[in-house]
Amino acid sequence: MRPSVQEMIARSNGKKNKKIIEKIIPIILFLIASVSVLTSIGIVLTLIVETITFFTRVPFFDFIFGTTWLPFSNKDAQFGILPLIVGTLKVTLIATVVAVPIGIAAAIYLSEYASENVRRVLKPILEVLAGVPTIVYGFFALTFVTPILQSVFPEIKIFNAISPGIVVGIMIIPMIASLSEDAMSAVPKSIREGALAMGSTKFEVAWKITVPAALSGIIASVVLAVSRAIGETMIVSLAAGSTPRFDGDFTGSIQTMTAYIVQVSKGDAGYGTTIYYSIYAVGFTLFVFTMMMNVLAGYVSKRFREEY
Amino acid sequence: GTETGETSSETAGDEAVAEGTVAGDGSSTVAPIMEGIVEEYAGAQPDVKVTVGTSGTGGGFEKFIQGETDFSNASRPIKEEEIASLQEAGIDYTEFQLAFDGLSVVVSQENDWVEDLTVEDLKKLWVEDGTTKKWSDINPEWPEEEVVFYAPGTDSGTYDYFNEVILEDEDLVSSATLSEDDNTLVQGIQADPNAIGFFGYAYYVANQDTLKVVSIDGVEPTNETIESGDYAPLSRPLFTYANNAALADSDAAYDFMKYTLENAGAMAEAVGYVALPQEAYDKGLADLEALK
Amino acid sequence: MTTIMTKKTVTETRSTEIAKKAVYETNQLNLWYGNNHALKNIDLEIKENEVTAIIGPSGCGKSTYLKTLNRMVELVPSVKTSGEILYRGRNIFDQDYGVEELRTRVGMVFQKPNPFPKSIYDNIAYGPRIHGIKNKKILDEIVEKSLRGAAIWEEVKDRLNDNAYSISGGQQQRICIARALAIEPDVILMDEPTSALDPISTLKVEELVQELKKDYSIIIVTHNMQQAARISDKTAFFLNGEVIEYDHTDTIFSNPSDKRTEDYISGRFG
Amino acid sequence: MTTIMTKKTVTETRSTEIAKKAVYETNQLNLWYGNNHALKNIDLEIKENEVTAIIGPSGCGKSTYLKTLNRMVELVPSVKTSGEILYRGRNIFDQDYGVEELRTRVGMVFQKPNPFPKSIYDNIAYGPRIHGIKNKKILDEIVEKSLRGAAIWEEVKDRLNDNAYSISGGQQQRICIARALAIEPDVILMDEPTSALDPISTLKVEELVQELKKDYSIIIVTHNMQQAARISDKTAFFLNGEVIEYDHTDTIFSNPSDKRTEDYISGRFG
Amino acid sequence: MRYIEHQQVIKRMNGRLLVNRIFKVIFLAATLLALLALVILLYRIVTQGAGHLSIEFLTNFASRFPEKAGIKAALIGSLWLMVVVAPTSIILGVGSAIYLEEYAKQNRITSFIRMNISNLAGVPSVVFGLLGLTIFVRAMALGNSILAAGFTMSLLILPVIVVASQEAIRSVPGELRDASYGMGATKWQTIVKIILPAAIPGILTGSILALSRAIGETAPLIVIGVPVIIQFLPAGVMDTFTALPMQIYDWSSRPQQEFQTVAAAGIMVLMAVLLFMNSIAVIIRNKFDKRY
Ligand SMILES: Nc1ncnc2c1ncn2[C@@H]1O[C@H](COP(=O)(O)OP(=O)(O)OP(=O)(O)O)[C@@H](O)[C@H]1O
Ligand SMILES: Nc1ncnc2c1ncn2[C@@H]1O[C@H](COP(=O)(O)OP(=O)(O)OP(=O)(O)O)[C@@H](O)[C@H]1O
Ligand SMILES: [Mg+2]
Ligand SMILES: [Mg+2]
Ligand SMILES: O=P([O-])([O-])[O-]
Repeated sequence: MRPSVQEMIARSNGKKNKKIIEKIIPIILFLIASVSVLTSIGIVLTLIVETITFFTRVPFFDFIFGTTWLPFSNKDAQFGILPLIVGTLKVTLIATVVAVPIGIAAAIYLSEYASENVRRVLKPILEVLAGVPTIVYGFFALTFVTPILQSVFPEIKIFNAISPGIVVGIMIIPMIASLSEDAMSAVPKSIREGALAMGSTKFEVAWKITVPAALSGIIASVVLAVSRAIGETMIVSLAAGSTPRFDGDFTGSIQTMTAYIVQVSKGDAGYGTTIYYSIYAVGFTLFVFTMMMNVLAGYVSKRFREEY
Repeated sequence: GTETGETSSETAGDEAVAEGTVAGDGSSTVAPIMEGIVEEYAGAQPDVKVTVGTSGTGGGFEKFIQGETDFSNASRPIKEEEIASLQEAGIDYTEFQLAFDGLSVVVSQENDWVEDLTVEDLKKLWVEDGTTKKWSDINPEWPEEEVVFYAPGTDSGTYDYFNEVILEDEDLVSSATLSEDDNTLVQGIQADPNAIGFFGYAYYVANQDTLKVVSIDGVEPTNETIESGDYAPLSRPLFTYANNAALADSDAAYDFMKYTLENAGAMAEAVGYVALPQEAYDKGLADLEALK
Repeated sequence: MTTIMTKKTVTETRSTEIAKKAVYETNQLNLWYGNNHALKNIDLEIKENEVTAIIGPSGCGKSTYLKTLNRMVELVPSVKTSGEILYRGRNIFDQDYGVEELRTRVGMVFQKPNPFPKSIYDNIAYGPRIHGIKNKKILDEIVEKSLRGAAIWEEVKDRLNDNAYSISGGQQQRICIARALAIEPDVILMDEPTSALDPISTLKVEELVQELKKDYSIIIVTHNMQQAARISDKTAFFLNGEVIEYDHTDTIFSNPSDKRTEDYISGRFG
Repeated sequence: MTTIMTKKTVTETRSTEIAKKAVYETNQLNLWYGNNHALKNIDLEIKENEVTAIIGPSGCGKSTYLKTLNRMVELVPSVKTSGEILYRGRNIFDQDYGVEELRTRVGMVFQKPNPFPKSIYDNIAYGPRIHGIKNKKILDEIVEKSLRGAAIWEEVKDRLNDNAYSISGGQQQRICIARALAIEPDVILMDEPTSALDPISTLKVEELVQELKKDYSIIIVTHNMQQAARISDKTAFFLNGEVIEYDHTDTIFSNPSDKRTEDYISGRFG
Repeated sequence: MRYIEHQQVIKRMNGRLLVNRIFKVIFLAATLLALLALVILLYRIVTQGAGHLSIEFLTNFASRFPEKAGIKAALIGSLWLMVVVAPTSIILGVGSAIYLEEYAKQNRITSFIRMNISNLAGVPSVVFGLLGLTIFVRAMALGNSILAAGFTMSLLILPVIVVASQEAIRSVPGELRDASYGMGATKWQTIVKIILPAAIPGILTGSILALSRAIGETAPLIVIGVPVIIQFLPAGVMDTFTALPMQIYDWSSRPQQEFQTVAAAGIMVLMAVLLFMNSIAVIIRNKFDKRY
């Protein structure tokens, strides 16, 4: 007869390494979890160190208030970032105008009107849109959307803010739709039923009950999507052109912060030149912009969370 | 792209010499030639791994100075500062000429007024002077439309060259779309009758169906006019600069460079540049031989 | 198991009741959730200005029946029905009977208080507003009247702009009742309205129901037999989707005619 | 509300029981979830090879006490305890008492069947394996023995490689009992093990418990008084975190000494 | 006194129902519009690229001749990239998730890490490129190697994997955990033997979706300086390489119109790879959905 299980257990538990593993594993996992913190620190340090070098060459105020971005000039290079910010905002504005109504409308349809089956099919398909690589969108903007726009509005140039704006908008629709739908689905069914039982139409329920109740989530989704639009790179690099301009024209070539970084990276970012450091200063500005949007999104969804 | 670019691989290739890696970077103007050579060379010497970046002439030299590359392509001669840096880094190098490039000034085919511009016209158009340029400023008969400018990235060799001979170190008009991406330029100019731009001759050749080339002081860029020097001042030689130590130490680097010089002329023609006279390649091969 | 049911109408004996009109007449109602036959041949007549209680063990179909009366049950996609429910003489399953219209006539109060995540005022004004009443003064009047009607005016009159979720569960439930009153319905359906409440709030709601029956017909589902006995005029006992017995509440509780009713009421199962 | 409790030990009257040793002695145990004082001055002595039932209304601390016996309660971060629990004479709160060791000696069965999403075989072999038993033959033996011990061997012996979720809830619960048996524990703690089961499965588990007490000491939490009466030797009645009464089950159910016990048992509250 | 006129209500009802119907159509149209965009995009790319798709396209290296241009180096390069990214990002991501879900105490450091991860998810990819360029390419001197690009991409998708894994771990029922602890299992045994196996479908699904993001990202590769003129396959993670999106970007920015077709064909290959990965994710999700 074999020894009892408890005896066997006692024998094998005599070995000590179980205890050591239990002590070491949390430390290892903590170190692994710290990688994300290191990454953030790495990003911030990388950007800050090179940006500081940049500011030893270009005065800080010239950078943030300058309205001319002319980095490649031989005689009189100018690094006023406002034109790049304006370019970024143009694309973001158009993307927002395209994506917010469509995204929210789709979210309302999915959460309020569509049957469970329809939603289960449509939502993942919509999310495929979010998984399409941006290079593909860029190619699409340049070779399809722009020519169509030009055939309708001849004054639109081959590089412009509108076409990439629209396509960036298409790209962020799923983000708004999906996150807003989540927020709206989180509104308890019982509240919806309460409204329906009073004789509300579905639209009244959606518009007067669900949307207001989910507003913080919807706004947060929009803010996150806008943040994505600000940081979007390939679509604008391919289709928006590379002319930093401080004006309100959407039909001609512009340049965004991201596209500038790509432009310099593709070309001659002679290590140690002011131009080289300028991409970090621009990157840092971009980082600050998107970080502000992310913090804002977090704040909105916390601060304005509806209780129910 | 023309079909004539299939070069022979008689010489260097047959011996199946080397294995190893060869790294180059630099001018995107030279890139089409290099791309062709690398492609053919890979057929001849599959064990040699050649990578060629396209960081632009200046960017290429930067890496060359850091010792990161074995050769560096350039669409202008090396600058004094770059020579100094190389000396400081203890890097000996040799300059090889690869081909001629005609810098082509092009407009859209929808542009039915410009045929010819003088060097002065070009300067007037391209220099930043605070005004908004209209076609009618050059010739009152031309439309009173704003000129739309396209130019290669300002830090490219192509730009440097244009800068030197046309702008004479004045600033390029600030409304220009600058792009390292040649397709950006081609597409932009194609689509807009008021556009004007310049870039390497090869890119014009590749897109001659959709673009219209402007003659300069009455001379249109062609193989003949470029080689003969009649297309002035907008034609220039293209170079590659090789690290002497790399050529001496690495069979692969030596073999690749030899192959390059043997095939550069044919490849240049194939991709739309103009070959140098054969003597120039022979001289290069002799210089190379001496370094072995 | 096929019991042929004869139409359950309470034998009217007391003279005062003979005059009362029926608000709902349910004839041979059957309802399926997919294949689950949840209501079987229901026949019930519900009189106006009475409190009708529906009792029965869990899963017997009480909520389902209640939700059929205002067609809320149709929100479940798999639902199929047969038979008819006449509301004020008209079949609510008629093609051209608008559910929205039906539901403005028939208010509903749910098991768990479900105020809208809005201010107390906006909760009450919601119904009138969707029916097109915009005048602020009239709305104010309606809000006050409804809150008074739900016996909660005194408690909330100073905090009408507070979020409805900032008050206690019992208060929330009365807000929901007030919300239903605001559109001046004809019938009020209540599905275990006190099951989520503490005893004191329960008492308040029970009193309120007694009060409301002057003006409204009330149908209330409850799992609490004492409650049914306390507040209702008639009681229907459901079991396995069938109506086992339907009679005056006194009769049901003192002298049930079906053995199963008796067993249930005396706590022998459920 | 501070009732000073005197240690609850059952007055041993029957001669057979005097020999039985205590497995657990709980002395002045207090437990807090944050500020919620969930167990108050508990004193209990639990004897070996007996079934001890713990009854009481919801929230009285039954589960908490049970989970304290194998220190599972410490998985809730806010928990603080005072007092001592001697298991086989040694205080389980001692610094150097390893929880893993304790839990190896004390098996636990939960309210909802919670087999691992693995094969039936792997479920049973889990315990032996984590404690270092790798020999396939020995594992096979343990699996068979445990399944037989849990009276489910015949039902599953041909499907040992099926996922444990492919069998019925009642079978799953017995798999969980078998899983606990596999490490041959000394004590088995059961927290309402039949509350999620149908009557027939419940019966099987109850029979099993009766069977198991030959070899194990069993402490079972139940909300079902009939069950406590049917299967336990001793019963402890908890109320508001206190032990109100602890005695032989017969005594508790026939002749409780505390009014509150009587009220609870006769269904007057809870 | 009645405030609500029933007749009035009935009269208004038709209008309200009409509004409801109109908006339903609008909302549906918006949803379909978004889907239509996807359909057009795919249709457009397929019609453009299908003609160029062939076995040779998959087995040829890039070429200066559009008709010979193939995607071999980029396809294999992308796979190599995954060889680095998949283990790196999954180990880091799942490890972080386990730490946060199972070990972390509710304190400042933990909430800082959480906040940090959600913020990292919002950092533009081009900024990750700058990080990779500075830290991996330059400071750690990894050059444009697969390793440098792989590390960069791993950090880029790390937040996605962490969040997906956290959710997967969180969705493992607490009862299983209790059961394991109740048997005397240690924490790590419980994690390895119970929690991870139960969470693996969710973790895999999230990881695959994250990896497909890494396969499609272009901007960080450009910033790092991944070359495209490459005629060989990498032999190890220290070799330089090119990747699908990089190659597509290069083709789409070439001046010759024919290369647009090649770019579209390249996109089809990229999309096929993504579709393949996504379907695996879906299969895993469906297969393991709701087992307890
Ligand atoms: N949405 C639904 N989908 C499918 N079946 C349902 C649904 N709602 C209820 N059922 C089924 O219909 C039957 C009756 O349910 P109903 O909710 O009407 O019971 P009830 O008497 O209200 O019970 P309780 O007292 O628990 O509220 C039950 O068998 C239930 O499972
Ligand atoms: N994880 C926890 N965190 C905080 N408080 C808890 C936790 N678990 C239980 N409690 C509280 O401790 C008290 C006792 O709970 P316990 O679960 O032990 O009761 P119980 O007698 O088992 O009840 P039931 O019959 O409902 O299972 C209750 O007040 C409960 O709210
Ligand atoms: Mg119900
Ligand atoms: Mg419990
Ligand atoms: O790439 P460049 O030849 O213009 O330097």
